[in-house]
Amino acid sequence: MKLPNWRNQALDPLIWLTVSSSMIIIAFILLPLFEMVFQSSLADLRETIRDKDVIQSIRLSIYTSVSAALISFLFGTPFAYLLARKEFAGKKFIESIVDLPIMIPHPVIGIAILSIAGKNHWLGEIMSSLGIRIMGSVTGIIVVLTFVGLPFYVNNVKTGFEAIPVRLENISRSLGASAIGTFFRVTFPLAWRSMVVGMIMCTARAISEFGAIVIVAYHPMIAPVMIYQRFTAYGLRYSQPVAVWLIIVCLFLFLLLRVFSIHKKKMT
Amino acid sequence: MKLPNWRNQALDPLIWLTVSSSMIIIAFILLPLFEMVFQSSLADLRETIRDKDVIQSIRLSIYTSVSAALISFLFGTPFAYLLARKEFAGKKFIESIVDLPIMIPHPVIGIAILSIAGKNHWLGEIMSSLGIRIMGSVTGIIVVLTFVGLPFYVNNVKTGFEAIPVRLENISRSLGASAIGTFFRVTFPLAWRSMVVGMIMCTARAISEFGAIVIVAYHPMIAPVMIYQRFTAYGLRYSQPVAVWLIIVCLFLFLLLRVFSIHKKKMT
Amino acid sequence: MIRIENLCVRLPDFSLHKIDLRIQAGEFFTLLGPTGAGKTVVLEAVIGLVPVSEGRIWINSRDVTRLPPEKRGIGIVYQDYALFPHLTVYENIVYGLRYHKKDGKKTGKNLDFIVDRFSLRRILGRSILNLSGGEMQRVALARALAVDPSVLLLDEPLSALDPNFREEIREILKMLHADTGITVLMVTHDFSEAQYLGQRSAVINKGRLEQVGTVTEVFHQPATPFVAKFVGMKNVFPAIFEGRKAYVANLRIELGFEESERKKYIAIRPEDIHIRGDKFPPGTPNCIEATVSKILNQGFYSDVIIESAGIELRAIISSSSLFRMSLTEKTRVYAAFDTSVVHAF
Amino acid sequence: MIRIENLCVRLPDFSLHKIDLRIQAGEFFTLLGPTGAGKTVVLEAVIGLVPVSEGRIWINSRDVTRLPPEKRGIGIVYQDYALFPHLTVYENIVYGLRYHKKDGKKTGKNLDFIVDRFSLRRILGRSILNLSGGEMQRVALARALAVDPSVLLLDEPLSALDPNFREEIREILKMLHADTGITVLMVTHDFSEAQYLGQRSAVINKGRLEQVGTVTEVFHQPATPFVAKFVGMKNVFPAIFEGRKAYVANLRIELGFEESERKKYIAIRPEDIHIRGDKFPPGTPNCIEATVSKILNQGFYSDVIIESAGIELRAIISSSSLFRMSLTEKTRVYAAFDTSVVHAF
Repeated sequence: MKLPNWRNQALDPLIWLTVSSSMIIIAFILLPLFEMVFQSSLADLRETIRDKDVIQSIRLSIYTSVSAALISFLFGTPFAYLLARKEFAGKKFIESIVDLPIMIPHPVIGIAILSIAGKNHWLGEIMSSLGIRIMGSVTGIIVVLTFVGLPFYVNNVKTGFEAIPVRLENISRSLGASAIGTFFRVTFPLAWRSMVVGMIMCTARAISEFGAIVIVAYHPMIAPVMIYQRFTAYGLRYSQPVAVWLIIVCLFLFLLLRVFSIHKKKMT
Repeated sequence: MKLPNWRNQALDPLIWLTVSSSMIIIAFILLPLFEMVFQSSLADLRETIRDKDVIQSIRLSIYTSVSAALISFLFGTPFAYLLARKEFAGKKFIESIVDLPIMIPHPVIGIAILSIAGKNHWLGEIMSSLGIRIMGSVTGIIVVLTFVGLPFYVNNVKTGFEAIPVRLENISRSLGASAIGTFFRVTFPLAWRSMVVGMIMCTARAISEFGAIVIVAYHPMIAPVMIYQRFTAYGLRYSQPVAVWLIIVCLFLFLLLRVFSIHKKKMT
Repeated sequence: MIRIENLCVRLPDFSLHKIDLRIQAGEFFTLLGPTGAGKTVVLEAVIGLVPVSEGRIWINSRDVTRLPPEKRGIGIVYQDYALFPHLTVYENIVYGLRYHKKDGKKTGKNLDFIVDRFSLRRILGRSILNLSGGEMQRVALARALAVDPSVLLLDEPLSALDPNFREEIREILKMLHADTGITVLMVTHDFSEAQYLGQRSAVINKGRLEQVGTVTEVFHQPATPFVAKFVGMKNVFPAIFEGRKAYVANLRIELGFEESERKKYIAIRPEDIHIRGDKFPPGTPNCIEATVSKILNQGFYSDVIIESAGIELRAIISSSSLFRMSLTEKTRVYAAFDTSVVHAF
Repeated sequence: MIRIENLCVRLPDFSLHKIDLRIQAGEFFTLLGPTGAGKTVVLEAVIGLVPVSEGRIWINSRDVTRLPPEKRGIGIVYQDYALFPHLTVYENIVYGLRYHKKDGKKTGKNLDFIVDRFSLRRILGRSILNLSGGEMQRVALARALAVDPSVLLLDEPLSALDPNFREEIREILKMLHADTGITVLMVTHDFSEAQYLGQRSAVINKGRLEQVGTVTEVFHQPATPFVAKFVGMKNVFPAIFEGRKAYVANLRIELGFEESERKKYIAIRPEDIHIRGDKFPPGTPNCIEATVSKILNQGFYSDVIIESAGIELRAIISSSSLFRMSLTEKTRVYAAFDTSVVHAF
């Protein structure tokens, strides 16, 4: 990190205040992560990744998170388009509702979802008659992860749609394309990057969820639950290697996100 | 919700697609929350709030979250100012680091923080010699909540600072104010709303954390841990009233946030 | 042909009131007005992008009021080009062709002609991100014309361009209209564009039409004080008419002929007011003695504001005359204007 | 007094090269240049907001090169007013007073005078959010002057204003300078502002000074082709000089007097080229036969581009003359310009 190009010597006291706070923050974020990674020996890491349970849990984490992202894509895209393009009464309220899942404590989310999944609720009854189980099932995990990940997708894609001038869509209509044709030939090609970014953010949020999942589905075990279980059962040292592997998956997502975000900025 | 003012009849198929997806999403978010709230009888709620343990846990949740917000304010403000005002090599990288805590699975955060808090680590040793304990302590909870909440504060305040024209600061300097004087007479009065919004967002994120806390400090019990404990020990019906009370606290924060965000927009 | 009949549009913060326009086939019609007057709303109503609350719109005798934009056969070119950034120049131009088949064949047979006409052949493969403003506007025009629209709408097509490109595109528009005879409705806030390009013109203000007529009529015989000011008649005064005279407060103005007493205003173009240091020959009509109250240097010419009998008149003189007469503020001068330049309305 | 000595500034994407300027005490100096020429960087170096890599800056014989902005005693007014949005008009104006005490007393004793001077008394208590552009710029001026700065820097103070307010603020600036005799350095891209306000002027382009001199010198005797074009001498040609003649390709131009053969260019203002349909009287110097190649209507006047012996000349004629001569493209015309209007450099 090169020091910023300070424009004036007279800023001295401010320099030290800002630079030292910045250093502290960066150390505060990086130090625990580095320590955790380096306290796990390579042998531990190798052994852990051969453990079928661990592989199984990481795979399940990825599968359920990506499913949540795909569901968000399917339902969230038209919703984001509506929010980006149309003005209507109550829009601010709707936008607030979308942000709700971000604000709700994670175990509360789990409990809320169980509240409609039980057999004493009409929705739970319908689902159980259809053979859909929420509690302790992969379906349940996906439902929870969609709940926590959806806002990230919708907000991001909404911004993406807003960045596309309506005039491009108008021109396309005037040239003979229908509303749907315009969406696929103009809007989608210009917005797909923001959709990818939204899906990555949704996946990343979903993969990091634990509090809601541990209520709805302790089993089948996703990676965060597995880490928690190892921690409570065997202690810190046995949970670290699993945590490191999960972090590697997350960092990969993070990298992907940066790549797509930067490309996106170049386009516009 | 009034239906949007559709400009053209020919949009019909798109209308139904977008409106129905939107309805599904809104129902998906609101239904579980409503159900949870309405399944708890008023008697349950009244009894729960008289329970000393519950009050104690909610109080601790608020205390630790607000502490995390205050710490973020202290260290995050100069950092955000640096990011908003100065260009330097590696800035993009630093900005990525700030976003890291958002992406890391919650139990992993807990494990990472414990990794440096143990006695086999120099930092842990220093802390223990100073009588600071992380594991199972209020201090530990605040550290974890600061870790997860800080990015929200920094990103929001950075945007706030960026929205203030540098020219205002230049003018202030030319009129005789020092760099620090300028900060307190121009920058701060124009940015304090974004700081308040940042602190509310930080508090909200912190109050919803569970996965990292349950690793670092099961006791003393914050509200999300209490909900989890009631759920595992007594089942859904006994955890619901606590969850409802916690949600009320969160909704209050959420409302506060909206009020300040809207005012902020009016100002600029 | 475009016919707009009693068009009313109500948007949350703006309304159009009973706009009525008939644009003949092959005409180059300009719709003039200041920013926020409603020009673009009229265009968007014609294209079909704003909800029409009353009135009807015909394109070539077809009522299109309820048709979606893609069925109207209208080409549109915006000020900011609005090219598709993800497509090449060629892909932009042929974008609409697939929707326009006649007798099973695409209408793209004139594509070659258009590409050459706008000198685009060399840049067909380029990304639109690296084009100059002039090139972008040429591509936008080519794209609109490739589908052979029945009418062409231009939304301030010259405003965003550098002066050099502005001349270029203005020439192209003029030539294009002369060659193809397409019906054009152009919206602009710049009267000189209308003078250069337009045949007939309408002036709109606050959502209402103020005047419709040939460009010359609008320029020389504005119908309202707003239009008078808009076309540069800086001197507009309420007046009382009496035979061949009009009174603006205490100032008596001689008219070329008897005006109806129902008229309410007079207007004079600033360039029609002549200023001299010495008296005009006896018998010169409308000769007044005045004091210079302000001189505003505008580069090649200066605005001179003179005051007489409590009335401020604005005249224009070239910077060299200004220098020769050594006019400054407070100088006493003589001003005169011919009876023929006084417009009563 | 402002002295800028060999100023070099290196920014990531722009550099200033050895800028050297002396602005006398009490002078109204204008720094002219197109967008991106480096005008604002010069100002920011004087205020102390960009790092100076070489050279020195003196304000009233004090070397301020290494002083922080707040120690320099410079007032600045920006194009976009840059008023503090959280303060009232009054609070904006008195913002700097607390830092300026002389003999234990605040320098605000001229505050009343300033408030009245800029007619701000009625709006002192208002929030700055509801002011018009002209009011905002008056407040910005009052704020800068309240602390009694030794010099006043103006960064395109008229650019963002509506034409009406522009005139108003221009008058205020002129009056202010006449009354207080403060040293002013104003940056602008509009030559007519320099003509109206400035005494001496410098022209900057791509981070280098092109010319320094009185406004009249810069206007009539530009030193480089860039300055010539910038001040409106649209006709600039490389020429070969031979005694009292200059050759631009095959065109022979007569000069008023013998020019040094080391000069390289001639330039003629478009308004100095006269155009007629019939021949000029015999003996008229620099009379050429030409063809009109383009006419550009600019409202009150038209640019006429004529071509003779492969050279394009640009002339300006009033729209009424254009009409009288019924000029169109391809018309054969006669053009002439006096020997005195040919500028050689």
